[in-house]
Amino acid sequence: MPWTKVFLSEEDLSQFPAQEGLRSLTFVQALREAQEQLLEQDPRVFLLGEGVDDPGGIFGSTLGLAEKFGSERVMDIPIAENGLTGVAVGAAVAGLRPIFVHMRMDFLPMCMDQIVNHAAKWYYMSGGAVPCPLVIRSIIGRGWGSAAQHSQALHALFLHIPGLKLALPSTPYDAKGLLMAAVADGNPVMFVEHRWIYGSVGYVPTEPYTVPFGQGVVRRPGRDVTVVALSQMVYEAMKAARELDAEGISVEVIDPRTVKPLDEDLVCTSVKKTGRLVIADVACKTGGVGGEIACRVVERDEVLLKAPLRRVNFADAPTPCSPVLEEAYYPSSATIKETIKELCRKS
Amino acid sequence: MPWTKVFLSEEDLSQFPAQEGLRSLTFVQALREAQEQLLEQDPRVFLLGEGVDDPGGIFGSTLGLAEKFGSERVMDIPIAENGLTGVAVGAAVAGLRPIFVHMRMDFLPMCMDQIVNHAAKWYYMSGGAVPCPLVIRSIIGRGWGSAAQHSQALHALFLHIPGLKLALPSTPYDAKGLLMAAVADGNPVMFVEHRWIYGSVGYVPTEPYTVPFGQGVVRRPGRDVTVVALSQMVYEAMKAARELDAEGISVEVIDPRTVKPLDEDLVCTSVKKTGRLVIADVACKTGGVGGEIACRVVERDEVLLKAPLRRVNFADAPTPCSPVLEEAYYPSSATIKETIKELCRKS
Amino acid sequence: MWPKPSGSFIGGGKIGPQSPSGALSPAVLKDLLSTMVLIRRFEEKIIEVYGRQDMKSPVHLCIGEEAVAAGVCAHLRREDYIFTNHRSHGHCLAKGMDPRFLYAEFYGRVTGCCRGKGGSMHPAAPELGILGTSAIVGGGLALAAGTALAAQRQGDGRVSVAFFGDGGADEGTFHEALNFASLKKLPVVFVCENNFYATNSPLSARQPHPDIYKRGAGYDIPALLLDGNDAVDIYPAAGEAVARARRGEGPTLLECRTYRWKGHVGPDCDTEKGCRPKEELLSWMEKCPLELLKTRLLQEGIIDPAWYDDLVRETDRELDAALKFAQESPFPDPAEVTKHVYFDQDT
Amino acid sequence: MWPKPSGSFIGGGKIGPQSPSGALSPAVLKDLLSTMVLIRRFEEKIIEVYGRQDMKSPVHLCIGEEAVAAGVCAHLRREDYIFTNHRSHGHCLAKGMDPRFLYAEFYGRVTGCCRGKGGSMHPAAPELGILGTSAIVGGGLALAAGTALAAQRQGDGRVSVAFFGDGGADEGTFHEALNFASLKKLPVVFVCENNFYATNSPLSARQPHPDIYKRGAGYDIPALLLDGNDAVDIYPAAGEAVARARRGEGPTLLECRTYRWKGHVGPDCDTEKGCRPKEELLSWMEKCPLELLKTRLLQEGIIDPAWYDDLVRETDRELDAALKFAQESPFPDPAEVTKHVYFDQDT
Ligand SMILES: Cc1ncc(C[n+]2csc(CCOP(=O)(O)OP(=O)(O)O)c2C)c(N)n1
Ligand SMILES: Cc1ncc(C[n+]2csc(CCOP(=O)(O)OP(=O)(O)O)c2C)c(N)n1
Ligand SMILES: [Mg+2]
Ligand SMILES: [Mg+2]
Repeated sequence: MPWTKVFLSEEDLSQFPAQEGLRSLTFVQALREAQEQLLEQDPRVFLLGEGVDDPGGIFGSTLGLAEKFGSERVMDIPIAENGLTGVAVGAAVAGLRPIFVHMRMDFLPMCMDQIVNHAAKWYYMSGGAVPCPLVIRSIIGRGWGSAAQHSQALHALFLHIPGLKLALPSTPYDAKGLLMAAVADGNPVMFVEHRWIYGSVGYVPTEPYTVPFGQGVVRRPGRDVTVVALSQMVYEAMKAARELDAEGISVEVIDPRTVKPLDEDLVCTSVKKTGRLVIADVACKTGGVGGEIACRVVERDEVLLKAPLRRVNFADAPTPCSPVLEEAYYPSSATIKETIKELCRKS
Repeated sequence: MPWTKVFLSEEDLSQFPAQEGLRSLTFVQALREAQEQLLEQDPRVFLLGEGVDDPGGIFGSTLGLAEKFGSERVMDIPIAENGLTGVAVGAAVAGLRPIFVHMRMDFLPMCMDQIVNHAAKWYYMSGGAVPCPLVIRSIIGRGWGSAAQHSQALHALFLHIPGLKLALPSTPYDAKGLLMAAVADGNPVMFVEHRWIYGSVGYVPTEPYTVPFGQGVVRRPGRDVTVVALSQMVYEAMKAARELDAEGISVEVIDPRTVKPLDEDLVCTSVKKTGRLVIADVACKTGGVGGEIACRVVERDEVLLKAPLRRVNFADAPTPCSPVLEEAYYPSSATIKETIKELCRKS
Repeated sequence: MWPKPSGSFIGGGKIGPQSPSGALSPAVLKDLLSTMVLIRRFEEKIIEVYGRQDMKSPVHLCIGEEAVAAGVCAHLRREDYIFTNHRSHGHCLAKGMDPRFLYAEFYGRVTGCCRGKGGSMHPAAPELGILGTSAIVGGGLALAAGTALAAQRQGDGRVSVAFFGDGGADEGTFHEALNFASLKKLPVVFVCENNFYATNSPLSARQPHPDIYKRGAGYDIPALLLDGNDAVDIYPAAGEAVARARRGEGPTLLECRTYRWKGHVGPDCDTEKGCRPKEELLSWMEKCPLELLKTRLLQEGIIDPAWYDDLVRETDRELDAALKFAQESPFPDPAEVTKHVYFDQDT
Repeated sequence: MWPKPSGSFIGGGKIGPQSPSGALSPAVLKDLLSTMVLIRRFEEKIIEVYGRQDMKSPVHLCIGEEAVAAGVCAHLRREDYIFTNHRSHGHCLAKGMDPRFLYAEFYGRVTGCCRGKGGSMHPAAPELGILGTSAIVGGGLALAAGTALAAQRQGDGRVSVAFFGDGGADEGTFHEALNFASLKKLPVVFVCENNFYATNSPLSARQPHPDIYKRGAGYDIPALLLDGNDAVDIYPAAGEAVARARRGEGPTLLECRTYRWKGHVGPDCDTEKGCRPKEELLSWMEKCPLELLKTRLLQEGIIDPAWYDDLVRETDRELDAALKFAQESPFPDPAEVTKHVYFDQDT
């Protein structure tokens, strides 16, 4: 299936046997198209966020939408994250379908109150009377020396809050399909996008479609090691896997696509086969989502792990500015590769 | 050592061979004494929080302190959690030692910005030039039908943020010693207290003392199962262990006391001995601190777990109000007991 | 404390002069009195039963403040939105909620307005525009701006009302919600019930002056200072505020000065506990909102004592039946604890 | 857009009338000009080198806004506190920071003021009262209230200044910080640099009117509207505000209307990108703060062209040396990436 394939480069894509009527888009184009179609097909949908209408168009993901749908449905807002999230929650419980866009996930701590204490609990507190269909897009991945307050990935915080769903698309296909699914879902959904893969290419159907939450994908089958990779780490894992093939190590790369709900069976089935698990996330290690994924594996009655667990993450530190320190801070395909080789040496 | 002993009841305490000069206090009295001595010995220390000076005295933990030290050093504040946390951060970086008191941890999402983006990162962003010695006390544990917005335990959120330390005392001795250590530590410390054990009793030295962060305690030695229990769960685990003794199951109860830093070796040494691990936390399961503790065990090169992991937590749902639903929501010693027996049957 | 609240009419903007009491029709005046009696008796019955300890929900009583809810909600249509707060009873009853579903909710029964999940702090009745309730201080202001935005978009002419306390005005969301509402000229009325305390914290410990309405000017929002104990002062002002909103002229801020007779939470009086000066309470009890209106209507010959006695008798009969309904209603199935965490299209 | 900013003198409270420009001593006027030239040239040199892509820190240039930093900081003592924001260069230089340590920081060198960890958005110089910098919009207001609280407690006579933008005034922390500062009469000056944009979002899309200073009245805080391009308008007003603070008379709010010449971030102009109308920029460039002051001093015979040329030459020499120092400084050891996460007593 071309939909589930990860393309590491343009050539990569061109080498793929082109099929009839298959169109390729970048990740950011797919996001933009999803929102355009959502705005077209459902009058309840609207976008709000700081700069959604500006010339940059949130790294291109909302480009031209304000011109096409007007400033009411693509609404620039005051820099008041908590209050405006409250506004979005209010609009959602009143029947609209807001998509709140944050240029950086670092700004979500500003609105934790409305996300954690309101959006997440609204349906439950009301005894199932009033759902809160709110989608919150937030973008992760540093620019140049963005440093500690402009480069955080905080999705683990939301994993812990009952009532929230959590999606981290890695391919253009999933970017569009998961975003359309998020808006259709009817629950508050945290939708986390990594800037560094905005330019990645892949096949994206022209018509609207959804990708179901809770269904992961085997991006690459393998025998020796399972790498559960999230978001941009899927690409790093694929690179590592490709290189390790040459060295005779067969790596299975799994992309859960949504962490909540999590496709537990897919992960466990793979680990049962390989006996080795590496979890590669785009955030700090301690207290991250890797812990939950690991638990789902070791909670199985059957012992699946035959080797120690490994997690590939950012350093457990705030993000530094200096390029030298950034280099040391972020993991890459090389990190994953080394981790896998070390594991295989061990057992 | 009487200091490390957990007393399940007054009788329990009286049965303990009284030693010279050993004084017993309740958990809440120990907290109050710690703050009183901190205020006495260090002019930089001050308390701030909604109602710190009111007749209830934050469930008794600040009772009389405003009268004794005045409203400047025991300061009631506007209901503006984020702003006032910013004020506390500002005061801390200017050399004061604020202790911010929240009657409920549910209000911390209001000030995540100042905790996550400011306090936690300040020392790092400034390249080690300016530390932020801020202690944030927050209280967990429901009252009567407190429901979704007044009964959350959110410590897992802070575990994921580099720069923050995290303490969850279970005994009066640790309540005083860890709080004094937190203020002396010089870093932002999240100090989480469970209301239900405010009345628990234990030996507490009269003079000031500190309990080192990162040193857990074996509350009860055992051979068959390791239960890592946090905060109020320590008491439930001790009850369960006591009962299981009769049934011939020997349970080791470990209280990490601080989750960050975590006494990884203590946990791993115990699991190496028992081969079975149950993690009992006072919060929801998914994305909770149990995941991190589990990872530290399965990341060891040596395979320690001989049975599936088990986590004992709240239901993965917001807190309900109805007593019937609360009953179903919260785990108890019975839950731990059942979990342990099920584990032992398995392997 | 500051000088006693005056009904004097100073605003941050223009708004038609307040009608003299005579201008209110007998029908309106009787309705106001009926609503206030309903609220008063509803809560007095809670006080009667609360000692039995089987109404396991914290109750925040509004006795002494009934005029605000009555005077404001009298102008609202069934489909208009209101957001109340932790002190919710009066607003819900004034908006037309059936006492049975409130009592049942407080008793944690499945027949309650939230199936027992929410309790007294989170009532919901979507069919009456009560889409749910936040007990987070200041939480409702932004939500009301959000429903107002939805109404503006949908052109359905609905008005939104946010009831909040002087404590709510401490929060940053006050600023963010008022700024946004004024910016977009949203059909919302912000009703501040200034009872001079947040729990036991006096307004003078939280704000530099008592004139919350003066904040309106900073947002170009017409603001009024009203005697919160005098329904005849509130009714016409609220009428004009609601009318402005419906005419699309934007938000209004109403500061209603009033006083709570009972403790912050629970059925008892708190002056014994030293929370507030007894004289202060007594002076406010002298201007009881019910007595004020009742006496006026008697004097003006609009009602006679018999009419009032009948009203109370009828109200009591209804409320006793409602209590009985609640007490005899079944509890939810414990399995419901994990129900309604996520909205499900298919159910 | 709104009418062009006027220097007119309308306040929310009393404050001594503004001195006429003549009242400023030649020495003061020359110092102001020198500071502004330093800031201008400091940033123009960044523009020169930025294209080489080796200064890997986002830079927010304040060219066109130099008068505010110069006029305010001229009144501050070395030990007084300032909190700047993401647009930090001018404030830091005006407070006396050594350009070497700023440039080195922007280049990510270990000789930088934050050892390369902070970059351009988080400068720190504790010895100058710059305890660190938050780039979270509105973050600094509460922090400044906090250092002011510390100063008030310690009676050290220090004044705190918070520089923030019109975007900062959108945030709830603006409300929370001003309310608390007024409540406690804290020695703090809130300086709003209203440049009519937050990134590319015009003030008119975020606030109902342009008069941010009018918000002061709601807090009983004297507030002034100033011509942010005219150092002679700012200097005396800032002097009085700082003096009020030092006299213990509480906070002042200064709204300084000015305009940024470059794009929100980076060295380029953004009018081509359609972010702002070109004419708007040009009209503001006509009232260049440097030209304004320079011409005045030349006309008044306080300086002659030679003096100015010397000033620029001297400034350039210093800055070129500083750039060289930075470019030749070593990068931090990669191992420092995990250093300074936690403050350690013992080191
Ligand atoms: C964000 C937040 N902080 C603190 C609380 C605890 N709390 C509940 S009610 C209350 C007082 C609210 O006072 P006010 O807004 O004046 O309403 P009142 O109780 O006087 O009617 C407080 C502090 C809360 N619910 N939410
Ligand atoms: C809480 C938060 N939201 C959004 C941002 C992204 N951001 C950085 S600067 C900025 C604009 C700030 O505008 P203003 O306060 O007017 O300062 P100016 O850039 O105009 O000097 C924004 C939105 C941020 N840093 N913090
Ligand atoms: Mg109040
Ligand atoms: Mg600006």
